Amino acid sequence: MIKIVFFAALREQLDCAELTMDIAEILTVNDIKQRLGDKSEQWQQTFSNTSLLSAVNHDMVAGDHKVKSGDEVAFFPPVTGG
Amino acid sequence: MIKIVFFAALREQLDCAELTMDIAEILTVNDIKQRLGDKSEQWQQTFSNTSLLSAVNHDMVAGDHKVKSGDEVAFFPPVTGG
Amino acid sequence: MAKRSELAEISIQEKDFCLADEVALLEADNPCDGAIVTFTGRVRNNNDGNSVNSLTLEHYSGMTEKSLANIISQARERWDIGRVKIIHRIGELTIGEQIVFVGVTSKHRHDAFAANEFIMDYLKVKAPFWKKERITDAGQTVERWLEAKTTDTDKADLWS
Amino acid sequence: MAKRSELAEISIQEKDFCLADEVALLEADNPCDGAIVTFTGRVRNNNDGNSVNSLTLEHYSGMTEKSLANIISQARERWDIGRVKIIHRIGELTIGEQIVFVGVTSKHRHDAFAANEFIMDYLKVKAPFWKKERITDAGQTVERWLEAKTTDTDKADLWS
Repeated sequence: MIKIVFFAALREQLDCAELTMDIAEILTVNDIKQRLGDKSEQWQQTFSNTSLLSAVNHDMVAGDHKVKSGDEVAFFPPVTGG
Repeated sequence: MIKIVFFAALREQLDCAELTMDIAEILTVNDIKQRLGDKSEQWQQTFSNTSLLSAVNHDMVAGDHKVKSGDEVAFFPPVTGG
Repeated sequence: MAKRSELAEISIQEKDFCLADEVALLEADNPCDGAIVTFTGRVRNNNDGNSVNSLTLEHYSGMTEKSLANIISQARERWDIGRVKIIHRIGELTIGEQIVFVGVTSKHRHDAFAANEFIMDYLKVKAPFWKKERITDAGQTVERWLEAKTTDTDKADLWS
Repeated sequence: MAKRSELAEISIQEKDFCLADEVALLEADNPCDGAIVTFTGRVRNNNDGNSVNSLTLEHYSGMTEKSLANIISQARERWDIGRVKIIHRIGELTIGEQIVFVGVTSKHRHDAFAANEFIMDYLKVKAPFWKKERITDAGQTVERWLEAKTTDTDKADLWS
């Protein structure tokens, strides 16, 4: 099982801050995005946004990063702090 | 007449903070240096130091800058503020 | 170089900070670092021509601290710096309030300037903070998430 | 941009300054400048391996103010900056004491960083200040005029 968290505009669009996903095999971040997009038309559209960033266990990662059970995966828009 | 001022290590080497010089014609800063060097062996040596900086009326100038009566001329070592 | 363990280098907090106190901590018992550079960012009263009333800062707790610690490590690898402090506020902020503080000490002023700007440039594109502005647009008060600027990405890229 | 006339931009003084007060002045009634960068230089406890006890700062009154005003003008031509303050102390200073302060506000952080460093780099090679150090060398206390560093000239040249 992995924990998936969403932030900022993405969290509001999905109306979801956090969910869990059972994964039997090792998946990439892109695979997870795909699965999330399968949930609905709206999620599909939301995750087709190529500017979304991804982090695994608090490190920014690229789409081909491999995720294993127990990891925390995050998706969020480009950051705007400072 | 011009006023000539010296600062920092230069002032201490010359044991002089300020002097006046009568000038009939227009001289360059280098001409003035030359005249000052004529005062003594020690002044000669002091003004042969090529790292000395010059200012006329509070603006840093090069050796060919022309000085006229009423100007304030300054000589000093490279600055070390900040 | 000053002992680092004495200072918590990163603070994410709702409450305001006091510049003088932060500088005093950076300077205390630190007689070898002659240069200190600070950056303070505040909420501006306008953005893209719209009047800003206030903003809300959200962050990703845990990742924020990790990413800022990583940025500080990279700065230490590149420049000879002494102490570093990063404060970033979260929650509701109004016009003129302080958002972010970066302080860097060094023996050499250029290292303090460069490391400070590097930290800000990387913070802008790597640290997981998001701003939602409450703006007045054509007489209406609306909330909108700030769009990331490509100029920020470009600035960060200049360091690599 | 904030009105400039409200602030005396340059102060040459014997007395110490308070960073918090200076920053408060730079920020007061200045809601459009979101970025403020400060540089503070202090007397270090050593230089070229010699232990420094104190130093005396001499300057060329009149030329100092003119050269600093000129440096600020050049910074304003190059960058979009709001308020500027330069404070430079003169007279006797001991270890850890503040020597110089430069504060710059801007809408854009890069302009504030660049203008501040530019001002410091030019001040180092253009403003008529001279430091005489009282150092301990092989057990003896001696006074010596600080030598100018060629690295400072090189840094200033990088801007041109």
